[in-house]
Amino acid sequence: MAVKSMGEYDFPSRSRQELYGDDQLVSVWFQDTMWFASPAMFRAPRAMTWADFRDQMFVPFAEEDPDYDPAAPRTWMLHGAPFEPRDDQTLAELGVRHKDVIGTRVAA
Amino acid sequence: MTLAPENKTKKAKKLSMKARYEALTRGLDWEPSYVEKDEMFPHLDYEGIKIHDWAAWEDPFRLTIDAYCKYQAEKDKRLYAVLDGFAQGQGHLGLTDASYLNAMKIFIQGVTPLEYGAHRHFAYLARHFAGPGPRFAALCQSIDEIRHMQTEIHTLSNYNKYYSGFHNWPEEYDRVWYLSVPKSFFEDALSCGPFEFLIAVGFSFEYLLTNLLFVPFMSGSSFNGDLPTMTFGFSAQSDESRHMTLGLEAIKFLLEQDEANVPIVQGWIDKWFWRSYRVTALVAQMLDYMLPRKVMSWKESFELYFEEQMLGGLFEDLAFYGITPPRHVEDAIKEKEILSHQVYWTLYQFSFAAAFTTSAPSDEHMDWLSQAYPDTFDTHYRPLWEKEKKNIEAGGRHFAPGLPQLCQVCQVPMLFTEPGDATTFAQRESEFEGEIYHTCSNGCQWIFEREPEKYRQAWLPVHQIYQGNCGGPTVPEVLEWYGLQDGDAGEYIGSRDHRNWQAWQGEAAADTATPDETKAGA
Amino acid sequence: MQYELKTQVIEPQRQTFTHIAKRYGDKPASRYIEGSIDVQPKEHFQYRPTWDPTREIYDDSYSVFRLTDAYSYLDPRQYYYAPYVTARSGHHEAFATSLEYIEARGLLERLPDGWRSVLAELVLPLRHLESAGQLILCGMARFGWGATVTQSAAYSAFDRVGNAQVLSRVGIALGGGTTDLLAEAKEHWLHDAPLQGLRRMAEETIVETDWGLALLRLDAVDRLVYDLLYQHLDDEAVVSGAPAYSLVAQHMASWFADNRRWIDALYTAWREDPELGATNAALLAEHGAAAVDTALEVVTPFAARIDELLGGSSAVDRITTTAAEVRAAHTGAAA
Amino acid sequence: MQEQTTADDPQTKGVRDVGVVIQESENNRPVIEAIEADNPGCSVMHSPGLVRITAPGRIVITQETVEEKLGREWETHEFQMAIVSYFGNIQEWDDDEIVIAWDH
Repeated sequence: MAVKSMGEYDFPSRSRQELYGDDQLVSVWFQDTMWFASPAMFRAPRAMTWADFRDQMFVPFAEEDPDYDPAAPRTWMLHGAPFEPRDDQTLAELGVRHKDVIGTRVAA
Repeated sequence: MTLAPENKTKKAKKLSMKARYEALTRGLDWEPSYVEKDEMFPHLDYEGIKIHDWAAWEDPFRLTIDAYCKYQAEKDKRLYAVLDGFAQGQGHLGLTDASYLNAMKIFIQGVTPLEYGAHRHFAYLARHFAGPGPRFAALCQSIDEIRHMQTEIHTLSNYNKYYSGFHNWPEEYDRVWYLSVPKSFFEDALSCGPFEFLIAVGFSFEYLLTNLLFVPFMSGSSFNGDLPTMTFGFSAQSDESRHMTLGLEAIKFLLEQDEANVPIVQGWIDKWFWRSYRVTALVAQMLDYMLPRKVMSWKESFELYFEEQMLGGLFEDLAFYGITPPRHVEDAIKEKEILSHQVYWTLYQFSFAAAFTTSAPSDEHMDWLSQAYPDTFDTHYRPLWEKEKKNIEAGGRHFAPGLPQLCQVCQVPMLFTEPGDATTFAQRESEFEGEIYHTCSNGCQWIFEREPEKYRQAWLPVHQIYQGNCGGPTVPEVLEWYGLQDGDAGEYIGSRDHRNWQAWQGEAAADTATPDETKAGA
Repeated sequence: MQYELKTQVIEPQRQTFTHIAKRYGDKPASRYIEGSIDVQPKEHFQYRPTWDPTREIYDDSYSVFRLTDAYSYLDPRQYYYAPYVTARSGHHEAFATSLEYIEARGLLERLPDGWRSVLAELVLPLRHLESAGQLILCGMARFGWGATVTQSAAYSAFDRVGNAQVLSRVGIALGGGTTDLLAEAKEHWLHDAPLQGLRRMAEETIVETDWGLALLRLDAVDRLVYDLLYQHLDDEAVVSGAPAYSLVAQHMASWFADNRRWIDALYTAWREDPELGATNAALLAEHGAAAVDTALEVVTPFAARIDELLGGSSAVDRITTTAAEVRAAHTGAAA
Repeated sequence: MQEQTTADDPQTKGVRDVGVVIQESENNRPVIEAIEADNPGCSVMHSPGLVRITAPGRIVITQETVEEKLGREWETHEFQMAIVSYFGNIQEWDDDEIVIAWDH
């Protein structure tokens, strides 16, 4: 249903992608630990490579967990399905959209 | 209409309370003839509610202006006497612990501004309703809400002089991330038409949930040596009883006026139950984690004040009109075992950017939590705190080094888990006109999808920080923009309040020779 | 009391809230100031109102009258809730005492006929005018900008209900403990020629969406009507053997004097605004004068009816003089 | 929380409770006593600063009993000084009594 209103009610999203220029918002969801109380959100260039995203954004955040093991292999999820990002792929190439959530856990 | 028998001669000469009230309050309006009635009350149709007879509104309190002023003046006289006495006697030193005040910091930052909003919008109802009965009830509530705002400010003003975190509350309400939770809730209501606002605040917030919000909390103040808060709280609650009555009368009035109103009202109950319930998350953690001396757990108060009184009592009554318990209420019931733990764990790790401090619960406190939450605390939350204890011993202190993903509707970080599964974070995604939006729960997703044009406007603090709209791109710049001062945020142990408290207690103990034994945290 | 014995003094970390200290310095602030200044949210409004999507939920464009800083306006009475209800509690108690005295002495029954008619035909119907005032001020309490303004408006709105109840109680007493005269008063309000101008202005002011303009019009009517009924006729009542009227009038007059204080302070704040003062002064001159002219037009038949009932022409003369004074105050011209 | 003792009257089975919460103070004690006296089936629960009185179906507060306990005149409006909260519906608030009950 639409908003019932006295007059036209149509205002843009205040989080729309164009407000972030060449960047977009991306969240990381730690699926196998409750140490982080919620997924973490970052602002990242769409053209950022996976390696840079991982090393510059994900790792410094994840390291705050004393049990974080940088050597442990991880699985990644996007849009409800596992995906295997290559280091040289950009976020855009990986299909990561504005505000997408990337899930991760240590591989079993 | 039946006439009440006159049982006392001393009152025989006067009009009865009901007759007097009606004579003084009703009959004041008239059918306009120089302007159209629709022009005079232009906001009453667009929500789809149909009112056939405004005179059917019953106001059980029957308070006239003279009686109102007399009792309210008396209440305030008593309250301000307590505040003055407490301030003069340095009563703050008799609190259980300075950390108790973190609860009150959240209160002035997050609740006091809601009282102001309620003042403004009950004035809106008092302007726009077409019946003098509900207009008068709304106007009373409008000025009652000024009272609540001011008595809260005046109560906490004394603490502000000695403790951190109280000093910049209005600006914080407009800017700080966790305060967008109550702010977005209330502004959602303020942006509604008059009838939805009445159901949102008058009924869902004031009647369904107010007890849950205030009563255990005020008992907590009493238990923690905070006499002024207890006094203002109970004093405000006596007004709340009138407001609850307004809320209940409102819903019955709408349901009785026209059958077509029933599904509209049901939709509002469904929406506003969940919207209000999400705000109570802040209260849940206060009860279980912020009170040094505990009164009752969130779970207990939820069972008592919500499940027993509302689901077991009120909704049985409303079933008569075809109203069912709120949608998603089952999810809320499932959350009662885990809500406070998840919320406090979140505030704990983000309190570096807050106007309150947090600390890990002591062993004693954890034992209390185990007892209060036998099915969940030891399984899910004690291990986190034990890990954090080691982390602290190793020189760490868990602060999340970044920003949380927020729910598009309630604006709480996406900390909630799937109903019945305490270890899987809930993620709901909706798409509207090419953009995706995330919500924390079935309830918030349902609310979003009903009115996506509304919720996409949301000013989400994390998104705004990343747009550079909050003072700058770095955390210190944001904190400066929040107006935070040294001592406002972070860890309680070693904070300015903690150090002062220890020094003051030491001096007081030295002065009085016998330490006050009543204040050892239970 | 244990801390009274000790010698140490705990130094406050600060004397007041940051937003108060920014304006007035870090020194103890009054309860009026702490409870009023800056308490209205002012930025990052989340959603547009469905009842007016062209504005924000709080918006300073609901009146042509604006202040650069909303809090340059302060209520000179410094009413926050507690002193407000305390003052009104005393006010209503004093009125109740007067009414008891009036009833005990049978003073209403002993009113000369002309005076009884003035009360029943002309004064009692004004409970509806008070009700209009309630609506107008509630609109201001909602759509005004800044908590000092909205707070004053809300109390004043509440006062109008109180005034209506005072008049109603007089009506009940005059009707021998029944509500018959209140019902008749409503018929007068709806149909009597001397009241139709007032009713028209009341209705037109209720639908005025600019709260500043609405306040000016309400105030213009009030200044003519209150002065006429509760100052001028009070004097007349004293010399004409109508003490019951005088006893009631004093309470309405004292309320009116109290109420005028916040309104005058608001006009002053508008005029003295460092940036918008000249604009506001011009708006006050234009709209204030127009409001007074209309008020004089609508109150004249009302006053003429008083003159008819009591004899003479002093009521019409009085409002004409008052209107000229009020007009001059708005336009800045010499009266 | 303390255990509640509820009258095990078969007639009250299936009747939903209503309740009222009152601030525990010297001033309010006679009011609480009056409620207990007028509502024989009620249960009383104490928590810090508060008294919660519940009863199956209906609670009545009568002016006459309160005046008796208080030893002075008492207007039902004064109950607003005592009440903190309630659940149920205020069905009647008149000169001589206040009734809290569910409507349906």
